[in-house]
Amino acid sequence: MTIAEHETPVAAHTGTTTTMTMAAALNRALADALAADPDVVVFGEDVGALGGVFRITDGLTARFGEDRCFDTPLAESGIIGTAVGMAMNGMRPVVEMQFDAFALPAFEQIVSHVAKLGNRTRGGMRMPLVIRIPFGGGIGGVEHHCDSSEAYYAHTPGLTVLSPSTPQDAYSLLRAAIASPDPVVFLEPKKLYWSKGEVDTAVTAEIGSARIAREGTDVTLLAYGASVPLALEAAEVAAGEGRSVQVVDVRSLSPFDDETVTAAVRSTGRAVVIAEAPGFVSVASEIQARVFERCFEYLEAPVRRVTGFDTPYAPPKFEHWYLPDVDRVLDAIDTLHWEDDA
Amino acid sequence: MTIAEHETPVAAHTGTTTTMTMAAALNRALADALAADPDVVVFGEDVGALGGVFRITDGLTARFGEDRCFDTPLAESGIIGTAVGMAMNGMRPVVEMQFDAFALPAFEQIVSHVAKLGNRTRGGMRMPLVIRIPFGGGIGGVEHHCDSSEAYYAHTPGLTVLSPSTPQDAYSLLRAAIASPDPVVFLEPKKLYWSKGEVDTAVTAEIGSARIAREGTDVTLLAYGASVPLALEAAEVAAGEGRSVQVVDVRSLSPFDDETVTAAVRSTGRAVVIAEAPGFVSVASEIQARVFERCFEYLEAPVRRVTGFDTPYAPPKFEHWYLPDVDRVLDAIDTLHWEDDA
Amino acid sequence: MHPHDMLPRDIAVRLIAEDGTALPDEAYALPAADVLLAAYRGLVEGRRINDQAGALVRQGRLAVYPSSHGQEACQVAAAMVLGDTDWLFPTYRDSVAVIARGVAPAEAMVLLKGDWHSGYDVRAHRVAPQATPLATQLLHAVGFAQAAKHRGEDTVVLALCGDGATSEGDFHEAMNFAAVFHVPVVFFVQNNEFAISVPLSRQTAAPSLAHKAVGYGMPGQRVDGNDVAAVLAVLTEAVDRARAGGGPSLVEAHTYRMQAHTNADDDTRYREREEVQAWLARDPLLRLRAHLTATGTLDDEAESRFAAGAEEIAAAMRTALNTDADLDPEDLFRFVTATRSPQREEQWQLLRDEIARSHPAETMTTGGPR
Amino acid sequence: MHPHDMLPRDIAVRLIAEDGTALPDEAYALPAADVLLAAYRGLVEGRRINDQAGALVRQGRLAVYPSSHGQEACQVAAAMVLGDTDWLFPTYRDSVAVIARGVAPAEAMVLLKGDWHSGYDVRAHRVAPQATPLATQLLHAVGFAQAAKHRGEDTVVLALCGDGATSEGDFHEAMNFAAVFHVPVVFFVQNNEFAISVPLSRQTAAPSLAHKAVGYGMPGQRVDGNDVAAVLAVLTEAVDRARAGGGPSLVEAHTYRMQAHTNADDDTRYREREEVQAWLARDPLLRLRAHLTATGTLDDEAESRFAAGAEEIAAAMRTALNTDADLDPEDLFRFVTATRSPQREEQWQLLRDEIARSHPAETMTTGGPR
Ligand SMILES: Cc1ncc(C[n+]2csc(CCOP(=O)(O)OP(=O)(O)O)c2C)c(N)n1
Ligand SMILES: Cc1ncc(C[n+]2csc(CCOP(=O)(O)OP(=O)(O)O)c2C)c(N)n1
Ligand SMILES: [Mg+2]
Ligand SMILES: [Mg+2]
Repeated sequence: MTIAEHETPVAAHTGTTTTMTMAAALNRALADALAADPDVVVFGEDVGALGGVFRITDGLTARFGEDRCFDTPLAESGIIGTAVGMAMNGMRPVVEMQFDAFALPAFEQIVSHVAKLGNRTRGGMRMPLVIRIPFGGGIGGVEHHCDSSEAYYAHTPGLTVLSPSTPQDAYSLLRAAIASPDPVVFLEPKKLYWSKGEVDTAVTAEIGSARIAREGTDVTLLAYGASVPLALEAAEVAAGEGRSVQVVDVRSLSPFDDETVTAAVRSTGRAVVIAEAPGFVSVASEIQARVFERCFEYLEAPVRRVTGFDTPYAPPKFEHWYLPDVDRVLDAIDTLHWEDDA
Repeated sequence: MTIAEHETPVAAHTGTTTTMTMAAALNRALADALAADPDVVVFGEDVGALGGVFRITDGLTARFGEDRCFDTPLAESGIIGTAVGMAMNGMRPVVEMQFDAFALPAFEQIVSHVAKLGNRTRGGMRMPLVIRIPFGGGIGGVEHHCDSSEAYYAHTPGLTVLSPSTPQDAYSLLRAAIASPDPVVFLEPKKLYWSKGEVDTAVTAEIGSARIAREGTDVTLLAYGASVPLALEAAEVAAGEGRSVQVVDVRSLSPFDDETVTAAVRSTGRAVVIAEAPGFVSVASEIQARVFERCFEYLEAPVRRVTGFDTPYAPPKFEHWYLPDVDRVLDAIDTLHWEDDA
Repeated sequence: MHPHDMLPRDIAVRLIAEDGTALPDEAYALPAADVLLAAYRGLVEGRRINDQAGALVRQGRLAVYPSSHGQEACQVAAAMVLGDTDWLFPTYRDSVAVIARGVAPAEAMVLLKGDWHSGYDVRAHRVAPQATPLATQLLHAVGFAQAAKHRGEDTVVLALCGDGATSEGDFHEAMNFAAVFHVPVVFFVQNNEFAISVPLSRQTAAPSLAHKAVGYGMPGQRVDGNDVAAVLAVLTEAVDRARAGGGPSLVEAHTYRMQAHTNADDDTRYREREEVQAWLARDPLLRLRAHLTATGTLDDEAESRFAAGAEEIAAAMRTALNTDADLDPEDLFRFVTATRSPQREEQWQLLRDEIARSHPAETMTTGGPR
Repeated sequence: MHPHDMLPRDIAVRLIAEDGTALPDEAYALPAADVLLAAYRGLVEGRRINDQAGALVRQGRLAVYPSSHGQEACQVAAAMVLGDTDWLFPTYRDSVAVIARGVAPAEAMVLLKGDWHSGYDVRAHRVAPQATPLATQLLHAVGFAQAAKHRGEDTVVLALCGDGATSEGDFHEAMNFAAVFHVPVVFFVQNNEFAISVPLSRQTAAPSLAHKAVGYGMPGQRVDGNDVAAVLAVLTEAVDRARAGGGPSLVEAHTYRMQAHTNADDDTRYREREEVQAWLARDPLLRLRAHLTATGTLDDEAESRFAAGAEEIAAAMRTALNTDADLDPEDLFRFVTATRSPQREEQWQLLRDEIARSHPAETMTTGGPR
């Protein structure tokens, strides 16, 4: 029985590719990496028998043994710190932080060591480790379960920061992350765990490349993670209103694909950045600033951003007021100095 | 003997105001706050008998007693976490993190509690605490002693983030921070600790306001902390080259003074943001993005930024290659589409 | 105190056997009959609250519920040993303790209902908000006690956490700060054998969690967490010591999480049904009832009075939770800080405009919804 | 192992008295004469390295130096007890141990000179980079040992830290992970009574730091840190246990930081001269010399041979540090990641352009410096 066929993560074969949920794609990527490379180990809180609270590690201990996929004591700095030590000693640890906010106890280890040890040793020791974090909201989680902390990681030199928005990217980018000699913070949009798509496990992904998720000529939406389906939805509605909206899935937050993004925005002359995280000093502001700087002569209107508010993440019942939605995206598009403006 | 006259921090009276170093101004602010309000307590690592590794708490234990200014065990999460508890119970803790990177072990406490407890309790419990952090480089410190982590704090909703660049602001802003009902991350530019200026202790500061540090009509430099004197120096050189350069000391990173900054940039039509921290997803990118968005119609050229590289902070002997300097600022100004451009 | 005296017993303190027989103990006296009767009432109510909350989750009225079913002796004792000026620092699993301390069930459930991050007046009941990030609240408890000591107030702080939480760095730092500053805090670990799916053996290799105390220079003790008499006796000693200026201590209760971690969890994946079944025999309610019945302290009248009281609480919970609270979206902005931020005010205005557009009748705006 | 057996002795292990007399111990044998002689040589060299580094700081050739003057017995023993396949995880204060393990003094000083963050080949000497963020390296040591165990390698990891560092959460998590995963790590705490200015009494209220071990389920032991014979014996036992699959343990050495924290520190602000003076009598060098002289193991010839060797090292240090290294600014970008980042490459190019402009002769560029 392959992992992808296992009980929880839904998967169904259709010809050469397979339709599966993002959760199943991630599970499959972990299993394939474990099978391919004996140095890969998976650990964290509840990733063993339970298979992770989101079941992303489902079945891995059963298939690969306690040695390769195991639970740790409940201490995130301990998890990351020991992963650093393992990476120093030739392993490729893939660790799970249970929720975004629960990676914070490990922040010193991440910033002062994970991100810096390769530089400190002049490349004498590399840090091929992956920190998987189920991130973002939209699932009605209580406080501390819905944060988006990509800004903290993307600001930290030395870290690669990725976030997939499709099962295919989930699979291919996670494989690429595990194969990378550098440390990767891998942000899994919780809201999309159960979204389905085709996955071809032969497809490899290149870290650092954005993806044109929809072609369009009037305005470019720049998004990542759970904001990509939102952007696509908004594009669809806007199409009904007669606007041709391009959608770029940034997916590699750091390094950032300036080439694709700049070309995209130059082609439309208008842009809106969408992200769930609070907007102040965020990845969204970085993208906005970069696009402004690189596309200045091409812009018909200021680049806008639609982000989470600069407040703590909302309680479950307030989530729908907090999160960027189609209306907010369309409102932002409306401000972009259209010729038909009154 | 007043604290400001004490041995280490240099201070000399001249009429109604006093000339003193930034270190002395901070020391004076702490002493005055301790004297004014019995709920204020100062603690951290080495802040007692030693007076802090930068002597900012010099003499406070001797003057106010072990109860009001004291050393703790060596544990930053413990320092911030107990400060949270004290603030819950009516105190106004002012804690010192010894260096920027050594605040990181407390990151969970800062993000998940300091920033959120007031919101969590619907204002039932406020967090009137101040986290003092000697920040930035330029002093030849070894690894982990020269970082600039304002982006982490500024991105976190609920935190006020301040950084003074003059002894007067050091005094007045620290007093304002301690008086604030909300938590403040107070970033003290190490490089400026021994710079001198006049301080009038009667002057109060308003959190959230930027300061025009130099008038000018051709271009606006936006800076904070140790980058302010750099901006002023660059402005001076540029003046020699016939350019009139305005300098804005942002000083309140969050909340941010859009009004002053927007008016300033609109008046010149050109802007460069200067900061020591790595530029990617930084306070500098936020400022750049905001200015772009709010001054779009007024800009003669793209807003530029001059920041630290997106690398770990440099070893001491590499610092001069790493840090923004006058030449880099002037180079950035040169790119701003001047009429006299070839 | 010699280090050996800071070590807990090799076997956890017990005052009542599983069949209800009192077990004499040289150091801890059995609490008085009226105290045990009050405790029993608490157990009955606590069990009912747990079960009612579970039902409300299944009906979709609570977003999530981490049940303390099986741990009610710890929950009730934690509330009972505290005086009016004392403070309780609970976790997400300690709703029963929070309610036992006087918080209205509906207010205690606000967090789990999803209406806000915390729903009770912390000062009115002297109960900190229930903490989710593990072990972080232990430091708050220490700082809180430090402030009380600083002002010379008569406050003992009882800080709760689970076995899993003892692995976090903050547990260590809290124990150490408490000991170094000699503050009136009692750390009460409910060792229920699991941290979600992770068993105690993956959490520690120590002889017991209470053995950690000596490493901080404070006494540690172990108690049978399903014996409310023993928990009351051991915690009371610890609280009394703290109140008398004797400093902090650590109490570990051996208990068991009878249900899944929360409703969202599936415990069949990681533990045998037999293991769970085996703990049924140690149920804290049955044990105390056996004792109180045998000693003639509990009669049918009291039993049905307690049951009726518990039903009333459950009914109040249902009423409160079956009503949708009137939520104001602007609360998102209202409490973030006490001071103003122009950035947030701009966003606040944006939200107000959206709301106005979607409820045009209630507002002065002329533009309709999109 | 019964919990009591995990507790350290009430009095630290000592094998040689301050006057050089051997003290028989029931559990720990005095190391052989040749081992002690080698240790003595290490002490002489270590002391010389400390003093030379201090001088180089005063001459401005080192940016900073945290001296282990007075702690050389711990430094030397830490290096001596390890085999070729073992690893050392040192802190900023452990330069002497790093050098004793085989790293060239000039390479060990790169960090403190300011030429880079670390300057030796970690794999060649099996020494991790010296750690600055306190206690963080203890977790690395544990993970490193976990990997070795996973692959079935014969590696024991010796992880060093100070008394202050034991207060950090990472100390706790490292001890716990080591015990739970039963990995071959020895935690060696050099308790030198101070963390910069903060005395031990503000760091812990525990009977000793070694008393923390039982809380993790591992043995703890205390040793006189100025008695190199005792440190060797106790550490060797711990390393042997780890190598034999007996799991981790904690060793606390009682020693004293004879000098200020670093040259930048002023210890007159926080400790009495008398206190420092009192520790002179317990100097590790003098003690071992007294013993070796009395037992006839050390003669004048060996003494002057060791001194000459130490002078050679010092001379090499001076030569190396008085030479300015040829630093390449592009190193700022070269090692950050192994993979490329267009953002960084753009900045790298900017730096290259700047350098080209400021050294026009060396480059093809036509534009001059600004
Ligand atoms: C810092 C942190 N990490 C992870 C979590 C996720 N989490 C919630 S409860 C839990 C298990 C806690 O176990 P324990 O401390 O034994 O308490 P119990 O749930 O058994 O009462 C985990 C891992 C969290 N809340 N906080
Ligand atoms: C996480 C962290 N916090 C603070 C510091 C600053 N600091 C450097 S050394 C030191 C004292 C360390 O004391 P101890 O662990 O006893 O070691 P010693 O210096 O005595 O060898 C402090 C506070 C640091 N390096 N790392
Ligand atoms: Mg538990
Ligand atoms: Mg020390």
